[in-house]
Amino acid sequence: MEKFILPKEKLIDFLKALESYDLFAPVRKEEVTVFAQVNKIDGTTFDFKNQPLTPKGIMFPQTESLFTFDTKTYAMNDSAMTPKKQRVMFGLRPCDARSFLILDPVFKQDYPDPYYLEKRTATILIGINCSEPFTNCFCTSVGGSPASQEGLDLLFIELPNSYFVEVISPQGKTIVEEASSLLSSASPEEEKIKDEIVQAVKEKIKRNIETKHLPEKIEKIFENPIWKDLAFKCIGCGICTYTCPTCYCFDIQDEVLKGGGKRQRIWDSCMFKEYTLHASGHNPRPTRAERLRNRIYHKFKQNIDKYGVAGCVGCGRCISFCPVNEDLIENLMKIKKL
Amino acid sequence: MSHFEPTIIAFLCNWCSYAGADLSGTSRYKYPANIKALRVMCSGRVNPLMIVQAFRAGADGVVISGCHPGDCHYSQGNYFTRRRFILFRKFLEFLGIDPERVVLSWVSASEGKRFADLMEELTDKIRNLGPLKNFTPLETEARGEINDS
Amino acid sequence: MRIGVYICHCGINIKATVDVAQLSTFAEKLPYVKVARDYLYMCSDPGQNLIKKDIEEFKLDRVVVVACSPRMHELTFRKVLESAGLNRYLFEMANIREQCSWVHQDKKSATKKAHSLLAASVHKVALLEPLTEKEVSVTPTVLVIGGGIAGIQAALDIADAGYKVYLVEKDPTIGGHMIQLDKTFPTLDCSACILTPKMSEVGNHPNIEIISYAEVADVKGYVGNFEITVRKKTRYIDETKCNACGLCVSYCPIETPNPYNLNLSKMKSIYIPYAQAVPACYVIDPESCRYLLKKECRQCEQVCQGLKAIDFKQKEQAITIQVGAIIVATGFDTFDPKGKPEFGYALYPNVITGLEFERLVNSSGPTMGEIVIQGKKPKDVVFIQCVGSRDKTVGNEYCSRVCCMYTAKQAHLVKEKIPHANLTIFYMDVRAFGKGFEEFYNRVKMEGVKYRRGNPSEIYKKGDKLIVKAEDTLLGELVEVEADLVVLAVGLVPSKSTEEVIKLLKLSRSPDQFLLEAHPKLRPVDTASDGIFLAGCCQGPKDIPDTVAQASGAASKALILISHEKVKTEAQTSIVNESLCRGCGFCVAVCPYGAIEPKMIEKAGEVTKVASVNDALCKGCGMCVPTCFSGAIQQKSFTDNQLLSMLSVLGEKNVSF
Amino acid sequence: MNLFSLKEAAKQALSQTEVNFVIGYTKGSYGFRVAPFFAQNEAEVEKLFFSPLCDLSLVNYLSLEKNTPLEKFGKSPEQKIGIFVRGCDSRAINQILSEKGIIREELIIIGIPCHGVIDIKKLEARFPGVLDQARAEEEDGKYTICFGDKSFAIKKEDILSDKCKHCAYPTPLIYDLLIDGKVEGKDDRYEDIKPQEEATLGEKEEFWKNEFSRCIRCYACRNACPLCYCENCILERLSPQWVKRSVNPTENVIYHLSRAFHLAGRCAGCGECERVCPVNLPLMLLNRKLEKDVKSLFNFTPGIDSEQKQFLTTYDLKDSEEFIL
Repeated sequence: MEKFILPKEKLIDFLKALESYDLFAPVRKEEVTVFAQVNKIDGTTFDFKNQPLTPKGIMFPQTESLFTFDTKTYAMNDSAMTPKKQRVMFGLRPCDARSFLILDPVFKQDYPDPYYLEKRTATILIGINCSEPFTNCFCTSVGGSPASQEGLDLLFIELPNSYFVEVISPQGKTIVEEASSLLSSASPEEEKIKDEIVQAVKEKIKRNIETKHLPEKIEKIFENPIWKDLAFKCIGCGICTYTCPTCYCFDIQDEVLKGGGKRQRIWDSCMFKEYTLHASGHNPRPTRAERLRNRIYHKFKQNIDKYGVAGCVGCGRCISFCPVNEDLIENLMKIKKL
Repeated sequence: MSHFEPTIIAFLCNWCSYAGADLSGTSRYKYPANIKALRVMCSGRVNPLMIVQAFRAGADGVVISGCHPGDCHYSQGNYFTRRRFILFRKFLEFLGIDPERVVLSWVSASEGKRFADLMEELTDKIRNLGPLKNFTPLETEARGEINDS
Repeated sequence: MRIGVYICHCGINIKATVDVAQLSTFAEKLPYVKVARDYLYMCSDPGQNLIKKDIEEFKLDRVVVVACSPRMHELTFRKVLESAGLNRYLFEMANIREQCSWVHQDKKSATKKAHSLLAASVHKVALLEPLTEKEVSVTPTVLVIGGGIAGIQAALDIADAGYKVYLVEKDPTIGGHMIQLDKTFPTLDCSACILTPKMSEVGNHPNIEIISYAEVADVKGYVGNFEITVRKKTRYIDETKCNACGLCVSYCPIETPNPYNLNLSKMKSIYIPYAQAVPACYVIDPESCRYLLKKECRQCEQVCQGLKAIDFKQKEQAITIQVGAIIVATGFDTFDPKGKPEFGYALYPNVITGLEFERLVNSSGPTMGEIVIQGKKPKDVVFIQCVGSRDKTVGNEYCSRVCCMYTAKQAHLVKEKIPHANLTIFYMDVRAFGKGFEEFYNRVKMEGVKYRRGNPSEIYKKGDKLIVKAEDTLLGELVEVEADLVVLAVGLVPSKSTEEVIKLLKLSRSPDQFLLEAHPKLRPVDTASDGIFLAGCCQGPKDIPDTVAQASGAASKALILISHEKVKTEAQTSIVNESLCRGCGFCVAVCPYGAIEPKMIEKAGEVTKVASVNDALCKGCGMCVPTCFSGAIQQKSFTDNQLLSMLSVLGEKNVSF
Repeated sequence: MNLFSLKEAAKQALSQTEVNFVIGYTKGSYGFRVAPFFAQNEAEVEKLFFSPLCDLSLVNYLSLEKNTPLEKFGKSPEQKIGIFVRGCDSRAINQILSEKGIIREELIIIGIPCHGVIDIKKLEARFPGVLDQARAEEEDGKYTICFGDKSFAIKKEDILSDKCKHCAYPTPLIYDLLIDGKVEGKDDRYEDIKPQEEATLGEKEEFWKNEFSRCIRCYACRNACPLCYCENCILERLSPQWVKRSVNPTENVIYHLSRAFHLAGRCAGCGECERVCPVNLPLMLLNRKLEKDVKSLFNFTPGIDSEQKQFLTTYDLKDSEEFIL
């Protein structure tokens, strides 16, 4: 596998070299950093620190119109946000990159979802290693790492004054070739420094939990009252799901106005009462206990059963954002203790 | 604003203002066709949030009209209306929505002329304000596809 | 769903400005519309039959008529639906005449607007639900509150029509203010002489039950079915036993001011207001009775051994009665001139009010009809008009309508009794508008009464005389008139009890603070609340004939109501979705008719409070709806859903489906 | 804050046989976080505490428990709930009581006179990545923050929650037991919303467009609000659909406008909506504006009395007629 060095001051030029692509990268938007399409590339645009919000919206927008229709002419036309050209997503964290590997089978198997897939296949993922883990990061506990290559085409690892570029896939290779002029191949010394840095960052990750035997455990305690204990302080908002890189539940609605309308696909959350509410008024998950159980169940049991991987990349967002300190790790610990 | 014709929705209470509007018809006073009336039994029925709904539906201005204070057919409905909308207008303004687009007026069943004049005046005002841009229905801005330039 | 749309040309009234043909082709394309027609006159018989025929032929279940104002023909077309076997509330009208063709000139824009109004109506009608008016039975009895001339007249009319009447009077006797008057203008016949026969007629009427010395304590229910609680104050005398022999009075040692004579004379603690009082039954005044205050005396009890009518153990009692209609006749109070200190009322004993003068001049009054003030006949008498009327400084902008004439009458009476007295009347304007008023006014002027235009600014004492200071606005000069007696023509204000009545019956006041009628011109005796009517001065100042006329009016209104066995109630009422209701009671608080009440229901295993609407009381204003955050309470035929779907159409710039 | 008297109060409440549990604060799972805690017995009471870190409101749970009863805490009607309240929380309780949303008799209210709480977001920004449970104490205008073996002194106003900077009612207005002495309220001049009020229409529109474009409509602001306790919220209802599900500036404005206006004359100013927002929307601006206008126009302050009438269900004949044609 080829390895290169990109001097930090060359980064902008590197990105400029990719102008034939639609570029998506973390940019500062008022209070928060979000992944967004970038048209003007300069030093001020980007915010490569860890992104509080997940980039999954690029592949799976929070609101996506599948098609529009017209109640006068009964005409229907496809309005899905089909990528116009090849995309490059630059600067995402390894954990978020992994999240796409977890989402892929969901949208690929059983009923292939064109809306997701065409964006996904049209997008090349270039990651930057995680140098400043968040308080609640625990990727290492769920098979990830601050410098994991999974799901990426290229990985940038930050060295003191340059980036160590690892080529992971053919697409990655083509990118490297387009910017070859800016890159020099990496020396073994630089590789050594890289490994040390990666190791150092790994040690920065303080939260961890042994997840190996969780599935068996969870299966046994479906009816256990612990779920009520865990759920009592939950206020049933959607924060944990909306900030989660691997949550993919959505709702579909026709929004009609002015004699026409759109079929909209909008993120939904299993933490809402309305999510499972039947037309009859019956609700199979009547209380927050069942909903919280469902989320943990889904992530750490069903997802493993169905796709062989936990539905969690350990980004810790659900913990950090929870307004009432519902702490996933703490909860899992309690479950294990049973 | 080359030629802009605003859409104005008027909530009229059945007993005073709707009757007043009828009277301006029977006495053949003229006002612009931009005004479209929606009849309610009492101005007190109008929920401020409906104004926003009207805006989203495409209205550039909204009128809420009821009996003069003290004349309410239901004795007090218009007092509640008054309270709600004094507050609501200020709130709209705070959100950057021009409160001039929301007009509350008292029109009695005998004020046909006044109704016509009010509508004339109001239509001009909204025409000058131009189209309402705060609400652009059905725009879809998917997260992550924000265009920064 | 199958909707029919009918567009009216109204001759050329609509057709001239709206392209009706295009309108109906447009209508046909709208969702659920099975048929759309335009016709010369939809309200005509052929037009109506057209709709009937279609309802059968196309199995229509909803109808939209696009024509004139619903205030004009809504009922007409509802009947059409009904006669064709459709529920009359599955109907909507789009007003393209009064609010389109008649007010717009440009045919293009008018037609465009008509499109949008039509479409909106179709959208609404599609969401309408069948409704039914409730029918509630009517109790064929009437409650009359107030035993003045208004109450008396109303009670007699209803009773004579053969219905039961309860006449509730707060004083020990009926009669009201009229019985305190001496003569009545302009005819000068004696007030008592014309009233007392009516009073005794009431007293003896088999259909009238007088509940005197009592007050209405509570009112429940609604039109046709009121439940009234009356609180009967304690007389300490058994009405059934007392035969008004009056023996007790001579033994009663306590004297106390006599309210009937406006405290100008004294009476005993055990008293009957006046000889002709109805019911003829004595009362013990708890404020002064020695036994009730000091637990000693009881002389009256001893002298009444024979009848044993006196009963100190008597307790206040509450009576509940069922009535179908209520007539409010709570009358007026006279303005208290202390509110105009410049006139020195209560400071100078020889400054008195018009009503006090009536007692003074009355042969059954404190002076047996002799006009004597401070022990001597007055030589110079001054009358001041508009005291407490037409006077913003005391908050009464209105004219009291009686003062001009009663002043003239009182001047005449003075002349009659003290021919050489000098009479001056200060007035702003003399309003002699009634039958025979102007004639009487002229007659009094002929009798040498001096009318000076001006509003006195001050009254002060000079020696043993009073000096009335005023500007004569006709001569434009300052005048000072000597007086031994000054009579203030005090105006009329709502009686103290009005506040209580408003609370009990949920009535409202007009700006002049008198009770508000349903419509100033066309419904002057009705109130906004069905089944409650107004008679006499509680609604505004009136003279006796006007009062009697209005009382009879109120009586006939009440009779119309109770002569039916059932009464229909509003169908477009509010309705509560109990599963959404949070029981916050906001709707209860705003309902002007007390139609919404909290009730307890079982919800998700828990007993919770929710709102419930009494259809019989609800008038369908929809005021409650916006107060409901959870959208649990909705007004039938005006639901959020229906209005929002109308909005979604009305908002469109060009409706062209 | 005297922890002993706090726990005593909780025990006192629990000692009443019919009291089911006491809702209080306990140390969070990491760093500066504090967690709500339901103490059911004396042993659990030991876990309770209060410190300037307790930036969250517990009132919300009164209605949450009611709307989605968790068996464990599902209470029979005659059972009571004990709850710790700060000044703002007590106003929320008053308001809910005046709306008959809860029954006074079912509550044992333990009042905590509040000197203001720390904005955890500000604190975590200063000390990123702190995992050890931290402690915070206040004395004369300073906070002492301790975690691990470190300890820092920070000026109060630097990390004080914005909502506390103008708090007029720091001492609970309704309580059965009050811990410690009363705290003087500030004279609230609504300085914080002035700039926004004085901005031009255009600026305002721009400002809110930007803010709301961030909203991810997680409904946390609504769920965290002690006064949003409808069992079924109209903002999520499909018929009629007041707010479309699409997340775009228009719908977001409608959502936030409707939400805020439903709190007009009701908001107790506890700031939960703003605290929980994952994208830091300045939601209190909206609530504060309404609170200010309701006060200046109608002389009404929500939550100061559990008996008081609602200002939207009452009127004054002398209400302003300005702008009415």
